[in-house]
Amino acid sequence: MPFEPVILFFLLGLVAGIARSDLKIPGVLYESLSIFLLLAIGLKGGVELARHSVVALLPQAAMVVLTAALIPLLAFPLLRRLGGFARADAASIAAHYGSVSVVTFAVAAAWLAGRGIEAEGHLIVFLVLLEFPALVIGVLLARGIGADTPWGRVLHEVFAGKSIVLLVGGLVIGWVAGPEGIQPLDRLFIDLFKGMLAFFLLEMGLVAAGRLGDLRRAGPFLAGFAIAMPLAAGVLGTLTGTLLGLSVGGATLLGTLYASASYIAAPAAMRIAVPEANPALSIGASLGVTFPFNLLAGIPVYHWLAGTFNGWLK
Amino acid sequence: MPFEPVILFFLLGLVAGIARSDLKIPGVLYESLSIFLLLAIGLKGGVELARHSVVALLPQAAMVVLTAALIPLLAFPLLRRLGGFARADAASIAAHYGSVSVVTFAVAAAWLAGRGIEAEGHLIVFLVLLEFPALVIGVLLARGIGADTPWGRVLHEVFAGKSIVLLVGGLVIGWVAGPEGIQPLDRLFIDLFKGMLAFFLLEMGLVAAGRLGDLRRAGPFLAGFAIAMPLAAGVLGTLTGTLLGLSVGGATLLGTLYASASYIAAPAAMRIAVPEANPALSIGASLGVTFPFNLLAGIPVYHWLAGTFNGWLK
Amino acid sequence: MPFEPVILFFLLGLVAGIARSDLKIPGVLYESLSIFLLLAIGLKGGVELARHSVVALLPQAAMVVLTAALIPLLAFPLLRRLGGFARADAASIAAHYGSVSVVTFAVAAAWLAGRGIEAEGHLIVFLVLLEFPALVIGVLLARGIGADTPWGRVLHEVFAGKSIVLLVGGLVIGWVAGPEGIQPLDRLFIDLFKGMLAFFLLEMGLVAAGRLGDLRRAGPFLAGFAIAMPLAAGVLGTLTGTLLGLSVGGATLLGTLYASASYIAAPAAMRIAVPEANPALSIGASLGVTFPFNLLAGIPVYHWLAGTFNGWLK
Amino acid sequence: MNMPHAACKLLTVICEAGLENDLLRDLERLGATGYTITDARGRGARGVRNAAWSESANIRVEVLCSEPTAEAIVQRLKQRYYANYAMVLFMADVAVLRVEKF
Amino acid sequence: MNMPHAACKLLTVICEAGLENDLLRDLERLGATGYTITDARGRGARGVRNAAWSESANIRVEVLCSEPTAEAIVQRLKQRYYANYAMVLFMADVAVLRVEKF
Amino acid sequence: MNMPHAACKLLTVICEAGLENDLLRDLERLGATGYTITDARGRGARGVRNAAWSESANIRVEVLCSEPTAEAIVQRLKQRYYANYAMVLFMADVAVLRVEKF
Ligand SMILES: Nc1ncnc2c1ncn2[C@@H]1O[C@H](COP(=O)(O)O)[C@@H](O)[C@H]1O
Ligand SMILES: Nc1ncnc2c1ncn2[C@@H]1O[C@H](COP(=O)(O)O)[C@@H](O)[C@H]1O
Ligand SMILES: Nc1ncnc2c1ncn2[C@@H]1O[C@H](COP(=O)(O)O)[C@@H](O)[C@H]1O
Ligand code: NA
Ligand code: NA
Ligand code: NA
Repeated sequence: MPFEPVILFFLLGLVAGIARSDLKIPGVLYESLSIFLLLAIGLKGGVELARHSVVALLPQAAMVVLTAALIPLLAFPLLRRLGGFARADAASIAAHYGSVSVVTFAVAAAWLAGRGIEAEGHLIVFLVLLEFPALVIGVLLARGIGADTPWGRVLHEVFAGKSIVLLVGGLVIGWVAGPEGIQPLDRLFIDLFKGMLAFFLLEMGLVAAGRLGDLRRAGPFLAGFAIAMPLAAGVLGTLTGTLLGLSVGGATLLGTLYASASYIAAPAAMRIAVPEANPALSIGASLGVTFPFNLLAGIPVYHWLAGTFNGWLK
Repeated sequence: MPFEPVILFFLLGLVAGIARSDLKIPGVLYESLSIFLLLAIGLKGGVELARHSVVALLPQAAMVVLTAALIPLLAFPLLRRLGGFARADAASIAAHYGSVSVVTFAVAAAWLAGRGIEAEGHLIVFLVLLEFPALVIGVLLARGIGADTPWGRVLHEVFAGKSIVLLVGGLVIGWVAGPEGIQPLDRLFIDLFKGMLAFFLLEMGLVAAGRLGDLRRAGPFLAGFAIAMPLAAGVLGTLTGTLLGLSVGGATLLGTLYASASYIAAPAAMRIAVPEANPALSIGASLGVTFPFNLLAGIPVYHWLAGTFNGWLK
Repeated sequence: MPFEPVILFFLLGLVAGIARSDLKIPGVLYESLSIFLLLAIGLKGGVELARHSVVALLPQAAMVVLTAALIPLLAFPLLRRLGGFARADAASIAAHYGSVSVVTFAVAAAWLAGRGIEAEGHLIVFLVLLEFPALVIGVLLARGIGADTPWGRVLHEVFAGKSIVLLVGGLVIGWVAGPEGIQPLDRLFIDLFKGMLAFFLLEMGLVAAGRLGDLRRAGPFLAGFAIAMPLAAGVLGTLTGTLLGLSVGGATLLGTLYASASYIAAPAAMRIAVPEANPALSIGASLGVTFPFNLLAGIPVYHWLAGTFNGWLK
Repeated sequence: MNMPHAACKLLTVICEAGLENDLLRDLERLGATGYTITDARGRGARGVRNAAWSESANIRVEVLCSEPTAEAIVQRLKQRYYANYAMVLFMADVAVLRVEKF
Repeated sequence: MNMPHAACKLLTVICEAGLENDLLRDLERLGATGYTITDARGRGARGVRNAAWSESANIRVEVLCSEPTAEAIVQRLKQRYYANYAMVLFMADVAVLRVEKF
Repeated sequence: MNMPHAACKLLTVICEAGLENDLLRDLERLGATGYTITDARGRGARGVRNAAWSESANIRVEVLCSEPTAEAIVQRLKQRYYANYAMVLFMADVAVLRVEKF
């Protein structure tokens, strides 16, 4: 198959939502699954980290975070000048695209695994590191460094937000407990991961179906942006990964991270920090277009890019 | 043991409910488990379907659907004439008994598996096909083909109802992805199936305990019907299955399908399409009597019937 | 590692709660997990019981219940005289400490398993037996045997309470179905047990964080009691276990049971039976101090005690 | 009150959860500018509805609207649902900010 | 209003979830013909009840009834629960269809 | 009513769930002695909020308080949240036991 089978669950949700089926995933199940996925990814990353020297990762990590910071800085003027969006809206959308989507990453990892393509385990560490800088950049773009930004609350929202707490918490637990300590938990966190992801994607499909209206209202520029931006970010990510010496699989994952747009951490943080931004725009674009685009078309493209760049540099 | 161990969970729920225990399965867990079970059964059926020629199944499927249509057509006059029920009530109850119970089917499959009895995998396709024709027949019995029936909404309710969406959705995903595509999801959808079923039966016991009062109020005719009807339908089903050349296990499952009464798809659809029917009657009978009867006594009977018919025809 | 890795999840929840993270475990997930854990432990105990002669266990069980009854009888005067607590409060706290914590038991069992230390399987039967006598003693201490106690409702609350229903229900199902009958459910109830426990502990950490304020208000005596009491009870439990001929692992588990304080069955029963007792005191002590103390420090201590006593008696 | 509070009707409908889609369509058609839903359970003339499963769940729908709109909704619900469905409705007077919204 | 709306009391009780069974028995005994429950959380004199687990959950019970019934319920709850349980109650005037139902 | 019922305001706020922490801090600061929250979903000027995921969930907050406190809360919420957040609020008169509590 050209794409990962779990994506079919997303499509089922999308179809059910468009057909106005009475199928509803209870909000609580959605919450529970997202806690599971964040924690499981964190744990996996922590176990990987236990196998590496953290210090050796530092330079690579710094490069990854720095080049990723280009994404919101590129998106903002684009949205502002070409798209004609208000400052707050442009900043908020830029923050969503600068941050990352954990589920898109998980689907890309499954896609690679399904093809037997190896990837560096410590990419999960980059996933965690890429969650939040773009959120801070987004707030700066919206407000400047002025005194009226409630930075205390904004930073608390970002760092005590559930995605960071669960990812970092899982990372630390995995790192402290190590592979043998975590092993009895593998039946839940590893074996069931893909099934839970399928369930979650079903719900994402239902949610995305509800967002298509927002998007239609926002007009074609945003829809175009929501496809062009991940492609551009995917080029940046796969190139950065290749230059940093990652394998083709690793560069694919980094490209996917750069290309993905957040819809868990970013909406919550932007709502508090930049309340005048319209969430229908940022969520409509990231969830209604970029998320399905990455699932259905983006991931193979980033893999092809990673392969191509890798060929050039060898 | 004479019966499937999972049935003990149903009995535990029943006892807890009757003893007015404060044990409550959260409604959301019930919803989540039913989504899981429907999707898992659909997936399993789809994987089976991928192994068959769909065209070759068509004549058998047509026969199964046609003979099953006799069940509501038999139940309706019985309830109307002998039971003295109002037209709407008789039609609604007939629709419940014409449709099928996914959980009863799952318990029967577990019962057979526990005894090492093989059954054709494509029975799940019949399960899906048998869900809805009886619902349409029930509406026709209640209303005739008159212009005042909101057929659009009724058909939407049936086909966009969560049980059809999840069963058919699972079927299509399983069929498209095939055994290897689904395999990474087996840890969730196959390995945990029986445990989830046990949990669900615990809740069903609690719900059924709450329905015994309705049933007492409805009087002895309905209680008698709720035992006689599945037995008659079980004879029809096992006979049909045997004549169509199914194995003893397959005919047992088909008998169980015919004998089982719906309590997910039918109540929702009848409530919209035949609102003047009293749901306490149909749900009291199907959930309070027929469901436990099939679990505890019906399944072995249908197996015995299937064996006997098979002996005659060989 | 000196402690069980699952405890790290408790610490994560505690830190997240103290940091006022927006991480919330939905109440329904908490309920679902606690149903799962209670049922799984009951099933495991039932399967163990199926391997034993129940009659042979009776004398040992009687001794275990009798000596455990000393705990509330010791705690009550201590709290009343030294602590200056009102009669109802002293009785309610005593009942909490006389009863047992299922999750503490599960963590101790995991701790032993992680070290390869064997323990008698029928300890789970003692767990069930120790749940309720202390609750009855607590009510007696609060009220005497006076006519005004609504004993009917109190006993119904205790015996139809969800923890007893699920533990005893699981025990009976496991015993009736036996190891082979339960085996297909093992994928859920055994394999996922530890992962579910980790999840539950995460939530317990969040809940415990919310209880620290109560405790601060209650003053240092109660905090001291909440550490001294489990230690004393742990000595009693490990000694009883050793004298009854249990292995070191078994005596450790019995010590943990005696030392643990209830926070599921006891709060619900005391609220109905002794409503004038302040639940913030009993829950603050049992959940805010004793529970984490047992997890982090108690279990190794009880193991050391069990080893020492065993050495003396050999 | 010295603020520009305006009087407005608060109509509360409690009914079986399965009616949600139909009911919301009715509300929209009759001019309600919004609604709020909470999940509920209860007991009434049609027995206990304890929300143990979706067939026995209730919803509680609140609509802030003008009196004529409230009357129109009540008439419609009465005629369409009252005979066959578990449903209760009541109306109260409340003060709102920005009455033009409702 | 030109419809046969009748005045009726709406009594709302917010209390700890563990009281549900006892409270419902009281309501029935005192003549309430029905009730509606939603799950809630909150804060009051007895501290925060955030519904993180069942011991800290609240319920919100609404009863439509006549004034005498409402008074009887208030008296009963006050005497039986007010001293020892987290509980708040308030009463409002509402208009209902078919007042004979309540 | 011949009981010591006292008049009191019931302020109800329906808003997006993400505001919960901020809102509760405001309530406390402005002198509310308590509040009750239920999870909700709905539709209004800012579109459908169907609670399918946490970003689209609403909460429904009730506060029993004196009229001046209610006014202060309304002013604060209006000024701080009304421009940028999905929020609706309404106020009703209710009778409570023990008015000194609120
Ligand atoms: N007297 C009442 N007070 C409050 N809620 C009621 C009352 N009667 C009925 N209800 C609610 O309305 C639903 C439908 O009522 P009914 O149609 O009378 O069965 C019930 O399930 C309750 O949730
Ligand atoms: N002023 C108030 N406004 C709204 N709800 C309240 C208020 N005070 C208390 N409550 C609710 O009533 C419950 C019990 O209150 P209390 O007995 O004061 O602790 C609280 O948990 C809240 O849900
Ligand atoms: N007319 C109305 N009646 C009842 N609830 C409303 C109404 N308008 C808005 N709401 C609720 O208030 C929330 C926010 O409203 P809004 O700010 O208008 O989008 C909505 O999601 C609804 O839950
Ligand atoms: Na990105
Ligand atoms: Na049938
Ligand atoms: Na104890």
